[in-house]
Amino acid sequence: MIAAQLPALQVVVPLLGAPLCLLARKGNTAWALTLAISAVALLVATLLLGQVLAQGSVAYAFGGWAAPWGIEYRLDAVNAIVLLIVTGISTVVLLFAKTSVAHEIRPEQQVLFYTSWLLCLTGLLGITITGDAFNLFVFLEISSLSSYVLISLGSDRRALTAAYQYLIMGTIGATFILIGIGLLYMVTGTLNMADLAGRLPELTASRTVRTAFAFLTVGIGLKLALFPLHLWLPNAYAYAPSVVTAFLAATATKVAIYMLLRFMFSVFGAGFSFGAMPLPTLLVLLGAAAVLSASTVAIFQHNIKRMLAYSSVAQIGYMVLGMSLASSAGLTAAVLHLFNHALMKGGLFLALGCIAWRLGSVRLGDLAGLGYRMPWTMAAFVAGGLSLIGLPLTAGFISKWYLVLAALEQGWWPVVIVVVAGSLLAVVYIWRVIETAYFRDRGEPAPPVQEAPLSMLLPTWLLVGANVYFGIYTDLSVGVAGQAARVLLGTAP
Amino acid sequence: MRDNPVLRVVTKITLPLIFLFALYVQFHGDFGPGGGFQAGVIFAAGFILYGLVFGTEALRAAVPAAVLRLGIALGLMLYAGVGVVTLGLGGEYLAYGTLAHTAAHGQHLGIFLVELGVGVTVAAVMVAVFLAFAGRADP
Amino acid sequence: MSAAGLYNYWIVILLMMAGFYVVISSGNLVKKIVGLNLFQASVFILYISMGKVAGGSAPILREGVTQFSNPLPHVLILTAIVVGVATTALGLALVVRIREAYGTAEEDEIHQQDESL
Amino acid sequence: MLIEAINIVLLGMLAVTALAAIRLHDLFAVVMLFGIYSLLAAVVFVVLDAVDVAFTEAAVGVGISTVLMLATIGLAGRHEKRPAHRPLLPLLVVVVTGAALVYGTLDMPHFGDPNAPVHQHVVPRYLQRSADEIGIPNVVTNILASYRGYDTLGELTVIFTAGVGVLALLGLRRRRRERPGPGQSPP
Repeated sequence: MIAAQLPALQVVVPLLGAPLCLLARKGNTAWALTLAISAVALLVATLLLGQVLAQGSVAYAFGGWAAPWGIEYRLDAVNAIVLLIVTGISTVVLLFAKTSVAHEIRPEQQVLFYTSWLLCLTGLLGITITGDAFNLFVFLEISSLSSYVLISLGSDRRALTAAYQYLIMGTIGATFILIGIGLLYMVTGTLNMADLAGRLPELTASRTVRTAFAFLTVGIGLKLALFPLHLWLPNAYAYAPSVVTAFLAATATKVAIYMLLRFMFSVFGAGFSFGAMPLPTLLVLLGAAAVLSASTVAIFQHNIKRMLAYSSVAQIGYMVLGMSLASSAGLTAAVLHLFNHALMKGGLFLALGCIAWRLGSVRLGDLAGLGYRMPWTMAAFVAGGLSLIGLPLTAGFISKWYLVLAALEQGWWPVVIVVVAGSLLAVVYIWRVIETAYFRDRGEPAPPVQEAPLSMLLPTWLLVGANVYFGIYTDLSVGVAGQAARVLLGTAP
Repeated sequence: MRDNPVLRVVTKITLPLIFLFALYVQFHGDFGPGGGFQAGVIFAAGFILYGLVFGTEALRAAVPAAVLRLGIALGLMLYAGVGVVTLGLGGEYLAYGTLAHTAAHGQHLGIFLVELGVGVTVAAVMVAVFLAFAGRADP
Repeated sequence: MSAAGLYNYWIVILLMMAGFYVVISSGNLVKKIVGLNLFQASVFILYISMGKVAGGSAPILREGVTQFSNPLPHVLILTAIVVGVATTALGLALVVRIREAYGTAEEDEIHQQDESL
Repeated sequence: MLIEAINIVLLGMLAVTALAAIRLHDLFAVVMLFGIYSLLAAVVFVVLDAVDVAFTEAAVGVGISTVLMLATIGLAGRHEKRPAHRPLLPLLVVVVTGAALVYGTLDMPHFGDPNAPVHQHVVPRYLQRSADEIGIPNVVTNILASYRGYDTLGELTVIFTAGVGVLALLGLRRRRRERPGPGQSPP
């Protein structure tokens, strides 16, 4: 009986956890509760992925009202994998969070911090699992508002301006999405995504549908930080508390990519998005521009968190490039990179969290000689960095390899060149960190710095280790990504 | 404003009326416009009026921070909890029909409870937001 | 023929764009939030306009009324209004904190202070 | 026909209010204009048969939002600095966005058309069967609390989030002096 209710529990458990958490008196109680709830959500996501792989798709009707009259949750391989990423990253980062949050967040704010965390988790899961366009908007706002709060709790005052800037851009994006959904509703009379997908094909000539398409693309592009709409992201990631950066970098943009995939392929259909509209050209140009420009800017950053934030904008570019191919291979690469990038950026930002905890700084200059004083932390950073570059035997290699193959399949040579150039630029910015940490003396006598505690190192290495694992054993990740690509193209249920 | 006796007396008379009106809006949404959200806002308006006339310190004393937090959490828990109860009774989440012998009764009861949850959380959040902004104003 | 039926929507678009313009052109943090509210309130009018049925009445079932306006956009907009005010409250709280930390609520002055570090 | 005429007049008044808000630099006046704008919008909602929405817009737009904005300008200053030059890029963005929307209207069903798709597919069931299935005369309440009750749970969660966020940012107690200066995270 429980098995049939899992889709609802996936979102309701963290949703109910939030008010419970607010009633906690101490930060540590709130942390334990949040971790437990996140772990339950991870378990549910795992079971759901099993259900999806066994039976193709799973639907759930809230209130017992059949879609399209009621709100429906609908799962397939595409969102099941995203649910697993979001809950998995949340749980691992929370393991890390206790020590880091106790250091970075004032005691009286810790309970509110963890409550916001659960809300953000609720929102991200709700966006991913829903089959109703308006319900997506509501949960989008839950995740957005809570992430503004999480970012604003960073200890630098620039965290406040970063959160404000994100709030303005995010609300413009959400309003554009609201306009797009309204226009779709206007011409179809429904809000259910599957129902929309059934009714839109006969309306491809409608100018209202085309406008809705444009508004949804721009709105989601803002949330996604798709070049050139990415300007809010570097500051938000640079000044947020360490664990928030790790969590959001590994999940929020992934969920936005998922939204784009869902609307472009499932709702509008590949035939419309990539036939009637000039989307492939647009996406390939924006994706390439994102990879090249953001990677170049990353080289010139002195704050490593900011450097990795620009790198995230570039990585989004790779996913968009894969999407723009609109082929089975291209979509497999996009979904695969979505999964792998969550692992690398999660691991890298956690390693930075260790450094911030010990040094109180993540500026490049302060890292001189750190490779010998925090060997495990820096080794984790290097391993994550190699995956980001795309060296063989790491997860990053696998997704780039699939992306290159997909581009070659269609003879898109320029895309291959962009991928290679982006990887070389990544070598440069990761090398700057390695060089400073291992080959540069501080000059002055270094203050004694100890290695980070095990409670922080273990979660970091868990994610870094996953990069290596999924770089060698690719059956699971490639299998699910391939299945997701077939679902998106409509060749599998 | 706080030293004006007329204002204080008028406020004391008006407050019960405001709360009564809030209750009316809360439970009358079935027939006319209104419901939990609007009722919560009106309820909060009553408290805010009290705070404006008698001072925010008086309002803080009347509604301590712990009570506000409890209210904020409780309303949402009531709404989400109704769904959990319907799950336990063998229905889908928020399938109110399972709450009573007949589906229609269950629907009425469910809607009554969730609207109540909305009212409580909205009122508590509004008062908390008012106090939070007011707390910054006093030097 | 087409102009008469769409005239309403065009004014609503003008309203939406006026709000949008305030958001992206103003340098004052409070005014940007006001702009967001104008923008969103106008989107609400767009939704409610599409729900209107000529000759219909408010969707409250009662004797002798058979033609109702569409209640679904009303429900959606009720939700959207609440989401909007939540965003506004949070945005304004951020403005208060920014003003306390920087002593100003003007975007360019904040930018200058951060640049000069 | 009368309704349409009233609606056009109201929309015209809204347009004047919005344009005035763009031009003014006294934030107190801008906020007051926003209050008027919300009030006019609420009237439009009544004219368009959305009484619940009108009630809420009046309570939120004229009430909560306006009060919060006034409180904020009380704390953050009421005068907007005049921009050195008229920004051209925002104007361009707005014109392009508006043009896209006008393009989108060209295939829209006409205002008030009872045969528009919005009135055909999902909604008839709410109007015809909610009396039996739920039994509350206000169809908006039926949809809000039951058919789409899960959306409303989400909406309440958004309010909850805002409450948590404001508490985290401002706190409930009186202000303590804190970290006026810039700087990296504390050691």
